[in-house]
Amino acid sequence: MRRSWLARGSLLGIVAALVLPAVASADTLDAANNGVLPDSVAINSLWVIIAGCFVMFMQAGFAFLEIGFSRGKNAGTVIAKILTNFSIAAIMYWAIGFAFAFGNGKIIGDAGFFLRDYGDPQKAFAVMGLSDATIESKWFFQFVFCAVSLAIVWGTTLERIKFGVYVIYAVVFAGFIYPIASHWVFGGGWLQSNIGMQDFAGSTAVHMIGATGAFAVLLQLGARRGRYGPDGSPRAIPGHNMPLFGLGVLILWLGWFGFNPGSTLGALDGRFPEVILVTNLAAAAGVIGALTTSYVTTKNIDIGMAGNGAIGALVAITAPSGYVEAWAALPIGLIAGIIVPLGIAAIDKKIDDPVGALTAHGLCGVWGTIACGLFTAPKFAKYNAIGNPDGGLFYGGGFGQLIAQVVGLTIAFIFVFIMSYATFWAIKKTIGMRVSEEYEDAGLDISEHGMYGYPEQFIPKSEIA
Amino acid sequence: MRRSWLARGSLLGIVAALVLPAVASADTLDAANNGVLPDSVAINSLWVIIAGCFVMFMQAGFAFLEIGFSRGKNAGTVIAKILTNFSIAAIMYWAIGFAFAFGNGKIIGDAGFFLRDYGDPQKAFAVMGLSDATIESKWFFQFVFCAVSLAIVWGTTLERIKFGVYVIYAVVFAGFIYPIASHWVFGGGWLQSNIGMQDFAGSTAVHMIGATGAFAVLLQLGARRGRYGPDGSPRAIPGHNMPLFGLGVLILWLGWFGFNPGSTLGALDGRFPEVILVTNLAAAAGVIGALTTSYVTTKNIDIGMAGNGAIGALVAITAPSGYVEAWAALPIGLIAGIIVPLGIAAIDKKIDDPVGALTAHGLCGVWGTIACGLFTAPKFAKYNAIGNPDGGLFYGGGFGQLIAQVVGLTIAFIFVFIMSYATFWAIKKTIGMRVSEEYEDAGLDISEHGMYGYPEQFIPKSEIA
Amino acid sequence: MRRSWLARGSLLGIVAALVLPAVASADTLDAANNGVLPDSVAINSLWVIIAGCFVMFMQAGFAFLEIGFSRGKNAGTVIAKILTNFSIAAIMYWAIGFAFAFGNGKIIGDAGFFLRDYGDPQKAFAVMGLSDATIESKWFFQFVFCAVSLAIVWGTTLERIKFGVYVIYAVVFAGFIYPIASHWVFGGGWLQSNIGMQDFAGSTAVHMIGATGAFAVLLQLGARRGRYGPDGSPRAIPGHNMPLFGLGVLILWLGWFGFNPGSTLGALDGRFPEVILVTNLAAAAGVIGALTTSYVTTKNIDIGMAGNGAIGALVAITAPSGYVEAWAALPIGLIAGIIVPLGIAAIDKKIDDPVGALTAHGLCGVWGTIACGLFTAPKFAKYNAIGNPDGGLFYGGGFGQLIAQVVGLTIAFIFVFIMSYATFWAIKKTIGMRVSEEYEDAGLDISEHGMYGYPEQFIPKSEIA
Amino acid sequence: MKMVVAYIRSEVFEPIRTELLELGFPSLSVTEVKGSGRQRGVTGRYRGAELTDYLRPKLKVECVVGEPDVQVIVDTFLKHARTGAVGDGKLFVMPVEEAYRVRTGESGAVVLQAHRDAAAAAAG
Amino acid sequence: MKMVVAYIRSEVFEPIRTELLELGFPSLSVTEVKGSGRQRGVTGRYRGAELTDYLRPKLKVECVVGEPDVQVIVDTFLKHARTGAVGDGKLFVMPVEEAYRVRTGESGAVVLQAHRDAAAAAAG
Amino acid sequence: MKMVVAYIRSEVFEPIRTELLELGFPSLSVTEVKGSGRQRGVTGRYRGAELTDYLRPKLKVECVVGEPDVQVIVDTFLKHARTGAVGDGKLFVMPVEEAYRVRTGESGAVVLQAHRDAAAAAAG
Ligand SMILES: Nc1ncnc2c1ncn2[C@@H]1O[C@H](COP(=O)(O)OP(=O)(O)O)[C@@H](O)[C@H]1O
Ligand SMILES: Nc1ncnc2c1ncn2[C@@H]1O[C@H](COP(=O)(O)OP(=O)(O)O)[C@@H](O)[C@H]1O
Ligand SMILES: Nc1ncnc2c1ncn2[C@@H]1O[C@H](COP(=O)(O)OP(=O)(O)O)[C@@H](O)[C@H]1O
Repeated sequence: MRRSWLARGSLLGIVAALVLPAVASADTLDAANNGVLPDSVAINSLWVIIAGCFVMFMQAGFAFLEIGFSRGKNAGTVIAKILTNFSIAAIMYWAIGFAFAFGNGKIIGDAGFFLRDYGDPQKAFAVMGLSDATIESKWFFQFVFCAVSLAIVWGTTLERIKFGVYVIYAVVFAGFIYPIASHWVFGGGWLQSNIGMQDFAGSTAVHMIGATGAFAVLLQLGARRGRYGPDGSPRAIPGHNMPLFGLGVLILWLGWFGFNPGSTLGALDGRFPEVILVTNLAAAAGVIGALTTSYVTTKNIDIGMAGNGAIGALVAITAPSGYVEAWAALPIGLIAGIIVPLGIAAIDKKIDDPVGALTAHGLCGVWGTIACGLFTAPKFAKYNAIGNPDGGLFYGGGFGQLIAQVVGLTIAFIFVFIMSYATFWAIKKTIGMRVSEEYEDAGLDISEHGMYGYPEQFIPKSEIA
Repeated sequence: MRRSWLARGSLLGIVAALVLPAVASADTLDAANNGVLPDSVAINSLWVIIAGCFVMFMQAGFAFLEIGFSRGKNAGTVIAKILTNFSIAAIMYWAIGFAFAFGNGKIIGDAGFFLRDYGDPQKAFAVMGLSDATIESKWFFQFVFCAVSLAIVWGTTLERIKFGVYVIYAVVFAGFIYPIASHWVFGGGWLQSNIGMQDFAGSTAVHMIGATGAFAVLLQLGARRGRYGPDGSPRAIPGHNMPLFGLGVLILWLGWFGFNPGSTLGALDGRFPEVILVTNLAAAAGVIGALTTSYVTTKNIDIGMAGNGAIGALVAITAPSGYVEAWAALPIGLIAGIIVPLGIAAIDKKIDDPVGALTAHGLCGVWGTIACGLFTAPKFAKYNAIGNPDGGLFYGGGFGQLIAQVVGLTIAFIFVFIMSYATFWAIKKTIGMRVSEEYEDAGLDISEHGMYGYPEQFIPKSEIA
Repeated sequence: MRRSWLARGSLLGIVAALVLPAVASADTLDAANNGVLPDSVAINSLWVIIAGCFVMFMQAGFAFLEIGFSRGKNAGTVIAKILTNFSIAAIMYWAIGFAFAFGNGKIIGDAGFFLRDYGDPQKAFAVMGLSDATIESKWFFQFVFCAVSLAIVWGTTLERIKFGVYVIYAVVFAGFIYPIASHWVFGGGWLQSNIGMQDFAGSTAVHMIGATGAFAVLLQLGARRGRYGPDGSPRAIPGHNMPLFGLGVLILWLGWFGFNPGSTLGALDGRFPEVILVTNLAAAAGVIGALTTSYVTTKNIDIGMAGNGAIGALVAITAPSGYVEAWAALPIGLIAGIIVPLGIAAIDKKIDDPVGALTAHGLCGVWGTIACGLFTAPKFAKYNAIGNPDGGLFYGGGFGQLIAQVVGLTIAFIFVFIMSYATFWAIKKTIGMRVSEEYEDAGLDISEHGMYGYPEQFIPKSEIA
Repeated sequence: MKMVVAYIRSEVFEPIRTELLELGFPSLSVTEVKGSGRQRGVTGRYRGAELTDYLRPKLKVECVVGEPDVQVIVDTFLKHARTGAVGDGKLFVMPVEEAYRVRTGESGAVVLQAHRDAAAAAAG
Repeated sequence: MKMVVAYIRSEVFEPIRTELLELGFPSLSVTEVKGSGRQRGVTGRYRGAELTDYLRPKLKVECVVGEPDVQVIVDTFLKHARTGAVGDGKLFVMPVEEAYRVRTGESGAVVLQAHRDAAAAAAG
Repeated sequence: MKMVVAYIRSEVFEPIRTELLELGFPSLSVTEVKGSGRQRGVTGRYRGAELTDYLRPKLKVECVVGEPDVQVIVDTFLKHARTGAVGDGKLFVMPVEEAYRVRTGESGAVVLQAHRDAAAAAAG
């Protein structure tokens, strides 16, 4: 009784606080009203918002990548999931996530809850102070990053997880796990400012973190039925739709043109086109590396590997994209491309990762983070004012940056793994994690959503009106 | 004889007039040539054009939403329709629509036919004078709005309407109905300037108007065969492809990031990122509202409802997006999300709206328009200089704005309904509105377009080369 | 022995040269560091990059257009192809293509290999000096053009070509054929600067060139099995998925809003919205022209023709889009729309072009190029400072421009045809060009890629885990 | 034992299934087939070239019953499947020599249908 | 009455259908099936793991005719369906005891095919 | 000659196919069908309205063998197809009067299966 009254009281408090006018926030509107808003705000915000829109569209990319790799009986659920997750993330990240992630503080951010009452945004979110884009544009950009990271988590869980798991973990991930971890890595926290870890757009902060969640859930979820033979050998469960998979990959590739270059948080320094060039070269090398490797090892021009090669390379170039010169994109992307088929084959032997997310986002995220320690050019280290100003190993900067990278990603991995494992453990013990065998065989679309994603493929014509 | 001669004469006249050099239009080219075009023109135009491109892409969103909700035998026709409608709308809106919609005048605009001979665009289209974006960019932005509104009309008509109906109504709608109604609501007409109706990006002007056309046609078209049992009870006709439906929803969501924030018509006041934030929060709340409501009422995690919840909330936030603070997006979106499953269930009982457009664009459009009367913040009312500067009911502005909203949307509804009903009535009496039963059973793809949209699903392998 | 040593040596040399710091490139970073980078650089780069992103997304457009027009057994291979081609093109165009295309020189460009060591980019790539967008943004924009042209080549080759052919030709095309030919037409080469050929965004330089490659390969590849009856009469091989075809068309349409208006290479002159208007009107007229023509000739509302009508008109308006007034877009687009069904029907009689690329990109590219000779307005000819300042025939400029156009496109055609024919001839003689009949019957997905694109359509449930 | 094989329009199947269920014949199998007969084919057009599909979609229903029940099955089909237009389909009766229920391994006419409980289920 | 059941390659069906139509046998039904026999399966690969489909696509054709017509049907199939490679398929002849035309309720051999008008239609 | 017609769950087919192959019966045909029997239908929901699919997916296997081989075929099916739950399916044995191999034109029981080489292939 008492408790519920309290709960209601604090809810009321929150609502009341929200409705009261925000005080002391440096107001874009006032400046605009008084005609003193500099053009630079508009120009930088424009780029941040447009880049953010491209990144938002990556939700469709992940959805179709997953749909393509699912069987037809589990194709519709992906849509419900992506909408639900994106929505929960939006509200959580607005309420608390952004404040934790980008407010000032070594361990956790402290300002911007409900994106209000933060005073001067350039000071309240000092790590993003290099750009004068409006705080709403920065919020939007960082939110879509959070949503990408969350989308990555689910790559390992297709075709057998309960829908409720998405809902609960999304709240925790977008409200706490991602904000805190990303705060450490690129939100001004200790890994960035004390260790000097470099992660331009989130090989670790977004991709490796997402893959770590994906790993934590997979360990407790187990493989799809029939994925391993009685003798434990892996069996093929081919995805039902390579064209839609390809649509996903192409949308993600496009999205990365917002993801990496948008992490400049502005246009006025003219850096973003260089970041696009670097990003694109890496992806290209990744496709070539993955196709060649998989052709050599399996004598097949594997469509899925071509796509995952692009993704893996894009993940890998994400951290270095603002720190390296164009040429370095080729080895970074190529090696990521080589990692993809080898990593997938190795992981497939034991655990069931239907889309290859552990490899493409996990291993390649690690590789990309490490790559900064090798390839960072001094001029960019200096310009970004993060890490060793003498650059990575190959530029004569020694092992310093490399060590910072390894330390940083290890800590981020451990934190996210523990938090995620615990969350999933609690979910498993309470509502449960996995649908029944009967549901799994029938497919999630009909069992959890009441209707097939492709009704005409499953219900005879005579039964449909 | 005489008549055709006359017709030919006036046609010639139009052509001749078009070929003559445009006089007295303030010329961007001249300014550019003389190096006196201010940067602001480029910056504002950039945003308007890019936002317009996002909105244009909503055509794909509507197409795939409709395709997903159709049966496989009627999937291809949607492509032909969307291309035809968009094309007709482009030409009509260029020829006359834009002039009617955005030229000056309380009842109907008067300048800009064929987008020429309008003199100084800042004066000729005074209602858009707040931004110095080039007139072509404004035209493009307003045209894609018109095309969205037209696309909404057809949501109720899937799987049984004659293709010719699209063609005729598109001419009337893009040339007259939409321009006039939208002129009243946000083109400087009497509802806006005299009644003080607020509609930032078109909950009424675009969505409710489209849904009104959809209602008018549905009343005369009737339900799909088999949609209602012999006893009148509704039967399920499941759409054939939830992944493609989801693609449509995600594209629409992205498109709304052009739709609402682009309605600032410029970037330099730094307002557009706030509008994106508001828009996104509402959509998120809409998904959650719709899923929760439909889960409570049907025990299903309904994929279609999740998507329509997003759409409904996006429609609802469209009018208030430039007038409300971020927190208000939550109740506005949430309520729209709740409206969606309830509205669809209620409407389904009697009339056959295959995609739920009457609810998502109609009811939610009404709700969004009304919401301005409740949630408009004084500072934004003042900034936009439309409606009650004391804001909506919840900000202490009293019932004034609420009444203006209700009056405005009622008048818009009546006008569009009468015009549309009459147009469809005339079509029905002349060329007819509905394909034969035989055609309907076979599907529109093979009967109206000569080939199935998915030939391999319908023709045995032995018959295809 | 000797030779391989040499080869290795020069490879090392290239790598070494790349790793050495780039000297004497006017550095955006320095300028940014010193705070002297003008806003105009950011504004122009923004537009070029965003337009380039839209054009990059056209890869998805081409992929889905081709997928839609293929049979289901050949749907997956398109994804592998598009990723491979785009990747090869990226690396080749970065290494040498861009330098050949946009460095200075009448016959071939000479600077910017690996996009470095070019000195002052405004001087090194003088033809693009009109805009101060960063060189990386210009590279990106020109690269995605190259990738579009390459994608067009493969339209004629669906469902029967060996994957290896893509790889080899992509290297030659993106490294040599396209750069040289486009250099002549719009990279400052002799057709542009001496003949005065006008091609704003590449009706010839991108589309006709791509279609010429498509023609050269088709002549040596032959028709799909079963495409012509024993008596030589064409038989229908319907594409398997009109919705995905439509997705492709809509993405391409969107992409063209980057393609043509982005060819201004900047935003500050305010020209790009006019180019969008022109582009959109032409596409609209194209849809109407194609649908009307095909309805008149075949009594069908042909979905494929509607889409190809849009594409054909967009191709046609590409050259004139920066040279003509809005009204001219209507006849240009309309005639392209009429060309589409007639051209496809004529070509179908003899050679097997599954997507209609020879018509949509070839014939319509020719028409668009010629259209400049008819419709170019003097004011735009002057503004662009290319060709006859008195404009096209219909503006009283006489036949001069028309002749320049015909001469230019003929030379471009001959050059590309000979180069391509020879390349394909060499491929055919060495690795071969066409898969075995058995592979063709089984489909390329299973035979070349080891798995169907839609496994569930081909493998019974009992065989899939 | 006989197998009644019916080629019918798919839209008439539901009433047949329901009535058979009520009569105590819940067990049957259906296949989507294409049929040729008096009914005309459908001619499509793709990029100008004609493509005629001479085969129309039909539903094939197989129902194995004991000899004495054949007539009631046939009558039920005839009752519901007739629209009077060409394309209504045909019924054939074919001999079946032995039958086994997989679940139990039982054989003979007893396995064919499940009269009592099924009828009860339909009623209840 | 007999049902000729043929499992053939789908690409040989059209000439068979045409010739049967000309011979006065327009009525038949086809089903897309998968068959196993001498023909080898197809081995795919997905992410390294092999996946073999041992079944090849075939077309099953069912044609019920009167006893005297069986041979001409069989001969027509044999004539067109033979490529000489493994996988050409098989024909089986099965007894049919009764036949009904749904449209009219008629029964007996008279309902099986529609010799005259169909042949006429094919000719015309 | 007899045709063994089996309606079974699709997931039990692979072991049956393998064992039949080893036993020298490589030749059979399968069709995806939907069946009704004791097994309950599945009720979906679309926008509130219910939609019940009373038919469950089954695999129909047809295998024509000589009379003496019928029992071994039946036993193989019964052995692998039984899960003990409703929906396991049924087997029917139907008479076949004649058989032809298309590739060679041969007829008679000799064409039905390919005992030796197939069994050898399976072994090797
Ligand atoms: N002799 C037959 N053998 C096999 N199937 C047949 C035969 N006769 C009819 N059918 C099936 O029945 C369907 C309807 O037959 P049709 O001749 O069109 O109808 P009607 O009996 O009204 O003339 C055909 O499409 C075919 O599937
Ligand atoms: N005994 C049989 N029972 C059922 N179907 C059979 C039988 N024999 C052959 N078939 C069908 O015929 C097809 C072709 O048979 P196959 O043995 O490959 O050809 P061939 O006769 O040239 O050896 C098989 O795929 C199968 O569908
Ligand atoms: N008499 C029959 N005629 C045709 N098919 C049948 C018959 N009985 C069963 N079947 C097929 O076998 C399947 C399984 O039968 P069912 O009655 O569910 O199993 P059980 O034998 O365990 O009761 C059905 O779905 C149907 O396809």
